Amino acid sequence: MEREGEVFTSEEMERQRMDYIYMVSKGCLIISLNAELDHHLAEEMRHVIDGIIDKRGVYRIIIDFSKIDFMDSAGIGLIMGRYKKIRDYGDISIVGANESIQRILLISGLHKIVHIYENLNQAMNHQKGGHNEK
Amino acid sequence: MEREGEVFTSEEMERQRMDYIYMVSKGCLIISLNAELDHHLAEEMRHVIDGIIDKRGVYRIIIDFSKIDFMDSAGIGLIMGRYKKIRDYGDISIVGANESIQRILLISGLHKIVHIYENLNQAMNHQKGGHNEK
Amino acid sequence: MKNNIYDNYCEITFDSKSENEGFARVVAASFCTGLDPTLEEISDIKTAVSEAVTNAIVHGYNNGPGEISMKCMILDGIFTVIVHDDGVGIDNIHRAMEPLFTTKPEMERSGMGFSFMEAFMDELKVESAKNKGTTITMKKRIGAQV
Amino acid sequence: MKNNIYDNYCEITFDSKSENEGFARVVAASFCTGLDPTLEEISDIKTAVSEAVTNAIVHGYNNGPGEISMKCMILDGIFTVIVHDDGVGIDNIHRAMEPLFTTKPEMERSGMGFSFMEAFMDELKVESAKNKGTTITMKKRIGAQV
Ligand SMILES: Nc1ncnc2c1ncn2[C@@H]1O[C@H](COP(=O)(O)OP(=O)(O)O)[C@@H](O)[C@H]1O
Ligand SMILES: Nc1ncnc2c1ncn2[C@@H]1O[C@H](COP(=O)(O)OP(=O)(O)O)[C@@H](O)[C@H]1O
Repeated sequence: MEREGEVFTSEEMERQRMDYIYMVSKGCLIISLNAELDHHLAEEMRHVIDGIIDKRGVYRIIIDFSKIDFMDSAGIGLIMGRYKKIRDYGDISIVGANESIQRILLISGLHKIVHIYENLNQAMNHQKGGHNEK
Repeated sequence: MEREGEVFTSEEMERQRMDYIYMVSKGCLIISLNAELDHHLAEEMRHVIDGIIDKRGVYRIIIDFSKIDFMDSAGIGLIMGRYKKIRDYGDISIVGANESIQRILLISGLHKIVHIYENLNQAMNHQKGGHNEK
Repeated sequence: MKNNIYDNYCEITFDSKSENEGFARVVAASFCTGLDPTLEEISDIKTAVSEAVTNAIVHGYNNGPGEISMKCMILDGIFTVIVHDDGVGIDNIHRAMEPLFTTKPEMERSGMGFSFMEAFMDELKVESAKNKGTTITMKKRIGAQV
Repeated sequence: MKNNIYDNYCEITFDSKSENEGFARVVAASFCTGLDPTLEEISDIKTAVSEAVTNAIVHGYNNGPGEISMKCMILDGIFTVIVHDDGVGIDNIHRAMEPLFTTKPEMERSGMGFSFMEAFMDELKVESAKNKGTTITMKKRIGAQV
């Protein structure tokens, strides 16, 4: 049985705790980044994330950038890849992006396909709102 | 006339603001470090400090390490040099040293000749106490 | 190489491993601190260096073993960084530099690397030929707003 | 040099300038992050590297121009750093390594550099001869407490 807000603590996850943490709750995957999002981290994350999406029926992804201040084009690739995977039935939100990460989102055009919120609370509330409207 | 707690704002000081700030008040020189105390910074500081000691009749020096987490043997040299200069009539206090800086003070034996306080307040109070006792 | 020209100079070689991408960013950013860069300038440099070094690892050496060199220099407030690999090289530089062009879509490369290098630095030069390795030279004035 | 031996390897050369002392510390500390060092281990490495690089600048090149090289490598959890200068060299290594011995008291050198390198690293090797430059090799196991 799935507990709400369950945090994965398998060995694999413990090992990666330094770089990112994730949490799945009611079809929503929240990823909190602790390390700069570059090609090195993106490679590490994408298979893990795709596994979760498939196994747990995730249709909303929220990526929390509030603890990091760097992302390069590999981060764009990571987000685009997940977007292509779930766009037909879900969406992606980005929260806590600082100025330079926002600039990257803007230049890449990613701001047009993901939702951008100031913080996790706003993103969660908005998603609840979305649910109710349906 | 000297105002209490006067902060130097000459051009020279402005330029160095990033690395350290100092303040002279009633014969007490408080130096607040903002950059790692190595040979590079020590060289920059020592002539400035000695100039102040001579011109302003400083007999107590308090060095605040609370904003930095690194010092090497050049920092020991800097403190020793000032100690030799004022030991006959004054003293040196170190405040806010983290664990690794405390270790450096210990290994070098410097803890035996300088006063060590947790924070600036403690050092100031203690000095007032010392004054009253005299 | 002895430096008689630049205000400051460093040259570093490191293994072509993705864990060194962050290392290269730190080296370049930290080398610039003497110029008193703004947070934005540091971020620009980190992004550009990250793109160039990642390309050397992913494309130049195809994620296999290899050696990457990075030279950093400062002259009159201008920061120059040269990233070099001895990898497969670029066939058609003009096409490679087009926005969104990538030869590795299956690796989720976005094709934005060169666009970012151009956007965040003042100058970008790409020298490469098939099997001749690749050299990326980028320049940026630091503290230009003063 | 191609690295076929180490888990990770880097080699850096930089100008003999006191502003590069902090840079060298950052390079060494940042190179180690892959080993997941504790804050204390990072601090130890920064101190030891700072002492060796400062000595190259102050003693090796007498605060004049010159080039310093630093090699960092990681093998089986052991970090090795080699700092080299082509400066004046050390006449009497044994005496130089004595605690509190310094040839530059007028520059407020404390003579504690080698003592710190020994205290904070697991191994220290000094190779030098008059006018032959100096090579300092230091090793430290990272994550030993696990
Ligand atoms: N160092 C390199 N060695 C070989 N090919 C390269 C190198 N850098 C770039 N390329 C080629 O140029 C293309 C575009 O690069 P870039 O704009 O950075 O996008 P991306 O890295 O996302 O593919 C790459 O897909 C690759 O074919
Ligand atoms: N790289 C070097 N080149 C030449 N001489 C050196 C070098 N490193 C150390 N020495 C000599 O060894 C002495 C002791 O070094 P050290 O213990 O670091 O103390 P300090 O640097 O404070 O003098 C120095 O005073 C100097 O004479």
